[in-house]
Amino acid sequence: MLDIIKLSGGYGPRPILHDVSLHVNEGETVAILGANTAGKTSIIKAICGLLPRTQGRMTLHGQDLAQVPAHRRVAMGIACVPEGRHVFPEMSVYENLLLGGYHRRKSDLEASIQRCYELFPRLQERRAQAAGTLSGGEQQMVAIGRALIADPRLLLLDEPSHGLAPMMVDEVHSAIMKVNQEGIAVLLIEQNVASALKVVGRAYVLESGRIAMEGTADQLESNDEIRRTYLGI
Amino acid sequence: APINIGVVLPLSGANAQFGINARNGIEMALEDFKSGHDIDVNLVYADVPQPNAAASAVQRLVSREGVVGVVGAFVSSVTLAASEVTERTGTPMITHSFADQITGRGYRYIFQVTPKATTFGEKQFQYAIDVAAKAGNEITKVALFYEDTAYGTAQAEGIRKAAKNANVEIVIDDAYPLGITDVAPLINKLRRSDAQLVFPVSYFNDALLIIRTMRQQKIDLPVIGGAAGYIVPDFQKGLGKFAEDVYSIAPANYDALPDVAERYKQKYGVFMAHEALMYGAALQHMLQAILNAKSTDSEKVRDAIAALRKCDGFSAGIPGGCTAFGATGLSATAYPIFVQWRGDGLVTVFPDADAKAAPRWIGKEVK
Amino acid sequence: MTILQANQLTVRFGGLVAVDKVSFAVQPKEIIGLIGPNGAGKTTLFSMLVGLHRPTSGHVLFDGQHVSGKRPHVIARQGMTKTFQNTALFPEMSLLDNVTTAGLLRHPVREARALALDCLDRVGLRNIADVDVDSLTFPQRALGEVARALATQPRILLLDEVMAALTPLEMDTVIATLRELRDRDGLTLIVVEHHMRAIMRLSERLLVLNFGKLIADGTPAEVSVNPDVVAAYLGGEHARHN
Amino acid sequence: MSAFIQTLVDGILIGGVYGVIAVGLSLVFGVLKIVNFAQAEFLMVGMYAAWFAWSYLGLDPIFGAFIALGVGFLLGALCQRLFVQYILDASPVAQIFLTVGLLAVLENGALLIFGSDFRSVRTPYQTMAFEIGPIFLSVPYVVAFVSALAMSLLLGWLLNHTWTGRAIRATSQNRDAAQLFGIDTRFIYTIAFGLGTGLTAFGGGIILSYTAVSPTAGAQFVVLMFTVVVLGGLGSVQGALVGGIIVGIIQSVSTLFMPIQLQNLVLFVVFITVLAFRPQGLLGRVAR
Amino acid sequence: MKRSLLLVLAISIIAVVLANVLDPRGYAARVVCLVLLAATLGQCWNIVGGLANQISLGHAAFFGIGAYSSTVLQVMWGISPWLGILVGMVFAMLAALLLSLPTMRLKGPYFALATLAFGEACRILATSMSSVTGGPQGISVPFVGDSWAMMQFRGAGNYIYLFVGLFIIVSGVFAYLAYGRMGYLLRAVRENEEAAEVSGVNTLKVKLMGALISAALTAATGTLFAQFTFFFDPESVFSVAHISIRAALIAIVGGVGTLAGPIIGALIVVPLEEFLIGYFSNNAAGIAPFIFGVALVAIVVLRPRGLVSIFQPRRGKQRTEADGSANALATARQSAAGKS
Ligand SMILES: Nc1ncnc2c1ncn2[C@@H]1O[C@H](COP(=O)(O)OP(=O)(O)OP(=O)(O)O)[C@@H](O)[C@H]1O
Ligand SMILES: Nc1ncnc2c1ncn2[C@@H]1O[C@H](COP(=O)(O)OP(=O)(O)OP(=O)(O)O)[C@@H](O)[C@H]1O
Ligand SMILES: CC(C)C[C@H](N)C(=O)O
Ligand SMILES: [Mg+2]
Ligand SMILES: [Mg+2]
Repeated sequence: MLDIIKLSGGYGPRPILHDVSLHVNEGETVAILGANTAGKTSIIKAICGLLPRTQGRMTLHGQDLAQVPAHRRVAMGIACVPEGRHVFPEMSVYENLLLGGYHRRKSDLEASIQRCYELFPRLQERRAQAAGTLSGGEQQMVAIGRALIADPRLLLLDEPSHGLAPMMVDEVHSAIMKVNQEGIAVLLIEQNVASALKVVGRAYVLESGRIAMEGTADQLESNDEIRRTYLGI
Repeated sequence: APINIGVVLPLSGANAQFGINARNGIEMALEDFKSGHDIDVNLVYADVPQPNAAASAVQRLVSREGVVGVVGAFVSSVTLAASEVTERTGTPMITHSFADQITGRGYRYIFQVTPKATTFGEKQFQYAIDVAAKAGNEITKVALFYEDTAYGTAQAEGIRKAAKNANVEIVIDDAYPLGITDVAPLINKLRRSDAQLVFPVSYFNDALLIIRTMRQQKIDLPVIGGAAGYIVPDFQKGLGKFAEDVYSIAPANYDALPDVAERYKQKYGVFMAHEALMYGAALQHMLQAILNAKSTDSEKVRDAIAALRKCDGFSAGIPGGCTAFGATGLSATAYPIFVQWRGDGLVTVFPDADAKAAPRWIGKEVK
Repeated sequence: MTILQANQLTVRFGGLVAVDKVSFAVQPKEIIGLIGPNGAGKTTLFSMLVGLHRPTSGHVLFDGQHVSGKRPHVIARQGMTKTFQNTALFPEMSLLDNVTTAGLLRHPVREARALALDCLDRVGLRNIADVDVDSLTFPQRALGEVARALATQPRILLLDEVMAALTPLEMDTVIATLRELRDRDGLTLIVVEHHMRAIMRLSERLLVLNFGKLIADGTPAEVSVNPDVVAAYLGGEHARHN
Repeated sequence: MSAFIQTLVDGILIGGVYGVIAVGLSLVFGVLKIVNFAQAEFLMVGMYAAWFAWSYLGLDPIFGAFIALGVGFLLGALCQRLFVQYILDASPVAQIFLTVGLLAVLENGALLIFGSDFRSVRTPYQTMAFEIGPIFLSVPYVVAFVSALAMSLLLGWLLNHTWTGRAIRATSQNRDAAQLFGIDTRFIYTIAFGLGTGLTAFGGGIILSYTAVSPTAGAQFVVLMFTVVVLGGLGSVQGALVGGIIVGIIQSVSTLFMPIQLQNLVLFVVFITVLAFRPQGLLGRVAR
Repeated sequence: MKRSLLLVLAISIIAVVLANVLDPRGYAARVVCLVLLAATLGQCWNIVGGLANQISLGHAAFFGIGAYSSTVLQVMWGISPWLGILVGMVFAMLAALLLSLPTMRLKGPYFALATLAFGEACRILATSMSSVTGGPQGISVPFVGDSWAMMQFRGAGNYIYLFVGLFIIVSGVFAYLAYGRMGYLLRAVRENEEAAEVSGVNTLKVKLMGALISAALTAATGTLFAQFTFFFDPESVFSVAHISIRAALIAIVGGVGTLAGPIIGALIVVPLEEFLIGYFSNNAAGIAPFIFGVALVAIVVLRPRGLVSIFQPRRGKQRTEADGSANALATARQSAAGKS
């Protein structure tokens, strides 16, 4: 469904990404691995339309994304859990979740919000608390919940387990799998490669803005380079 | 070569209307004067709404535009600031600002075509008492409100002084900030007081609020305004029938100069406000002086201004009929007059010498 | 000779008790891991130790002196500081200036800069010293936080999830650095991490918070098998990490 | 005693006047966090709009106020698109600077277009007052008070219970995230800014029934408006009304034991003191 | 920084030269003074507004205190402004202290409005205390003719020396604060107070220092202004628009927080104002301030960071990135190699 061909881009004159090509098929889960500053987040930003400069071709369901402004993309089925959470600090947890469904505001969101509460009971406890005063992990939960409520076809997760307690990490990952079973494609950025590779089918390895490797989870998991650099074994 | 005359006025900002009226008067006065005399004059304006800009503006007029003299600047504080420069550069300046210090500092080059603020205050009080007396109504208690800039404060001093001499009690004596947004507290006080009449010294907005709030609270004491806000055309436009019979002290009134006033109204659609008349007179006085001096040397012009007693043209419209200056530069002939609203116009009602109609006191004509 | 002593520390936010009667003692040169579920109160506890929060009740002894209620810069001068979980570098300043500012606590400008460069070196950021921090990625900022904290030359350093989002390799370098700091400069460390791999490799002792309460205090070995901790925090398959 | 009650009542009512002119600012300044010194100029614009509606359409300013709202909205939206949009990321000082420029443009633009005359309307009720025993309730004030109440409730409802409202708050709190979830932030900013200026213009229409408009009519309210909004607390729309009423009461009651000349001195002292103890204003929220 | 200091030097030298060549009683000399005055005022504001990012809109308070202190001392006891200027600075510092106590912890707009209110409060006081200040009718500096001792001259010429002196002092202080130790601390406070505290910065002390210094220098500027214009009233020296906001504007036009900023700002704003009054007053009323407003808007929309940003391109972010990121990974690799 998502096709990226020779994408380059960055924030200023100097590109961060160089000829990145990758694709995500319907209902597939794909990971992008890479050291920090490799450019992972930048790819996500590019897909969401928040990367200041991009060249190359991006299509979703064959439709060219270049023309689509950022705020239209969610309606096309792209939802994102951004790096650093980006919750709305002065709004309640509930309102944060609600806004996840902004583009489908006509429909009834309570059901989806309930599902999200079941996933993260802590959020139900804190539904009235200003998101800005939540703990790091709690904010991460809000960010994920918000994205799910957008009811995407393609879910972009930029380090969703960041700042989450191990149990939570497992929960989030199982959540991701659940979501995926419902046919939602997932593009996952994870530093926690070990568990990431358990979640995804395929993965790309990014180094200094270039795709250095690509393969199925098993292929990569058995690759020595990967094992040393990313699994630390 | 044309003679340059500097004109310093607030053409923008809160006092823009006064400045623009004055400018209209000045230009009409110039036309008139040119038609009678062979003189080539060029007016150089400076838009100076507040004192900080005055000095450099005047300095520019003097040293860049080489003006022979300056008229302006309406707002007392600006005039005071401007005259600091004219004094040091030895440039004659004629103003219609009220403040006492203008000619109270012993400066040689500044002239005031109008009486000073305290005089306005004293007369504002005195005339009211006299008219009331004629109407067989003895005044023992009065109220005083004034906006707290130079003009209001100085004029209030005059009222205070006069009241003391006439041992009339001032039961309310309140300064209020210019730009006040709610005068209810003042009017409440007034309602609870036993004042027989009220002296408000205001610009326009505050004047409007004061009258309206008084009417709201069904207070119909005689109102004796202190010029500025009470003698602009908008006053009646804003208040309609509630303006009727409101008194005000005034430096001059257009009814003393019917033909000019008529032409002015033709041209600008409203009656000729006092600042238009006064600044017109100021300009004509300066021009005449230049002619008399047969020179543009500032010293000579200054002396000519001081020596000249001009009783024609616009000057004739000023109570006392002339522009002429005493030793300090303060007008030697001018005195304030008493005007009263009649329909959409102002009529001079006191003193009798200048009166065009009999004053009305609480409804009835005072013979 | 304990260097840091927390007694019955409690913080309330309205109804919520974020930290609940927490007491513990820290010996010099210890490396302590502080773990617990999200929202357990770890960051709040840190904020309290360094003086950003006033404890609702309880108090903190640092070198046997009361510090609770003192302003953070006073405590920093005494030798305790922390990093910010969501990173709080000075955005409009270069990384170097960020760290130098902290160095000024004990040194004139020139020395402070030298010190700053040294600190950046230790966390492997020296080569981007003069970059505006707003163009750094999250992990880079986290490490920048560490460098800035080090520049105050603390004796106790509280690290709030500085290794999150590092690859295992990067993690190992940081861990090595921290150990070296302890061994060479005698630094005492309290480290919050959710990454078991890091925690287990780094810390010699673990404190576990849950709903603001201290539910365990012991060696990693002990704690990682403590049923409460497993139930509240680790979950079943934490074993995979080590 | 009745003297005290009267001043108190006057204070509350004039507070309503301040409320109605500050509601708009509480949106632009309080919610969008744009320090807009030109806001008061939209008050002036609104007054002119209502005045023309009165003198040419014979419309009472209370209804003229709605025309003012429209005019204020359009003009504000335009300013947002043309200028404010470009300084959203700039420092607050830059914003102050821009809006001061706008202030000069609008004020003197009005002078150039409308001239310097003081224009005021004449309505039957502007010199009326309800009398309750010894107490007078100025009708124009009562009108202003009621509309202030209505507007702040309306705006409060809009911000908290409509999607546009949520979008506005979300946008002002985190623009990127707002975009990610389908909010057209540029559009929302335009709407919100226009709404803010529109409401201020509406206030202008309302107060026209008791005061006069001239190009500088806005200027005299600038400081007052900000005082009201900050005192009430940024981010809280109801704050505008509360702040307004408090300011009104302070100004009014202070005259009982202080020269009226010093009413704003008292006000500012109270203002600073309140902030010292509640740095986020009376109803303001704190966020980490 | 070097360039900025050179700019200060250049301006000073040029001014002094002009002081000798220009007609001391002339207009040009006066404009030179106004530019220096504006630059100095903007620089004073820049200390708190730029370095500590405390957007003060109440600097008129200190300006007015300076103007009134020296002038009142002169009027009442004939005390020389050279002494008065010091008294004014002390009073201003006291005022700043008084203001700081309640406003110290205020952020952004709250601080701005609190200071604005303070300035207004001072104006009202000055207006109502007629016995001391002469009240709304204003106060005139007693005219004694050219006299260094009494710091007054007939023409603007000699004032140039005074203004240059103050200009250099203020610029010096700013440079010292901006580029020295204090600079780091002030900026840290500006960016993030909590982080600054934890990094050992005594934020309150730093802010207070900045506030006091800025207030004192502003007062000194006020005294010079009084000597220069001879007449002033509360409206003019405590004016929100013409002192407080103007001080900020000057700094912002040029570039906030930079030494060159207020200087460039003054060089643009003052001549622009003078030009507009000079050439448009004869046209429709209000056209001059209108154009001024348009200019302001244009500048800020085109150059939100001020005009200095034309001369100093934003520091390249990415430049070192590549090597940066690459390196982070490299170090990781090595150590890994080391272990395995
Ligand atoms: N807003 C920005 N402006 C300029 N440069 C930026 C910006 N954000 C990121 N960069 C640079 O782009 C490069 C890639 O950043 P990116 O966030 O995509 O890396 P990443 O793979 O997500 O790293 P991490 O794993 O730490 O999140 C880095 O060198 C970073 O410094
Ligand atoms: N200012 C505040 N107002 C209300 N509640 C707060 C505030 N700050 C923190 N909390 C709550 O206190 C609890 C502890 O927060 P804290 O940040 O200490 O958790 P944590 O242990 O650091 O969690 P994490 O591991 O996710 O960072 C959380 O439930 C949080 O929602
Ligand atoms: C009524 C006006 C002529 C008074 C003038 N504004 C002055 O200050 O003197
Ligand atoms: Mg990233
Ligand atoms: Mg935390």
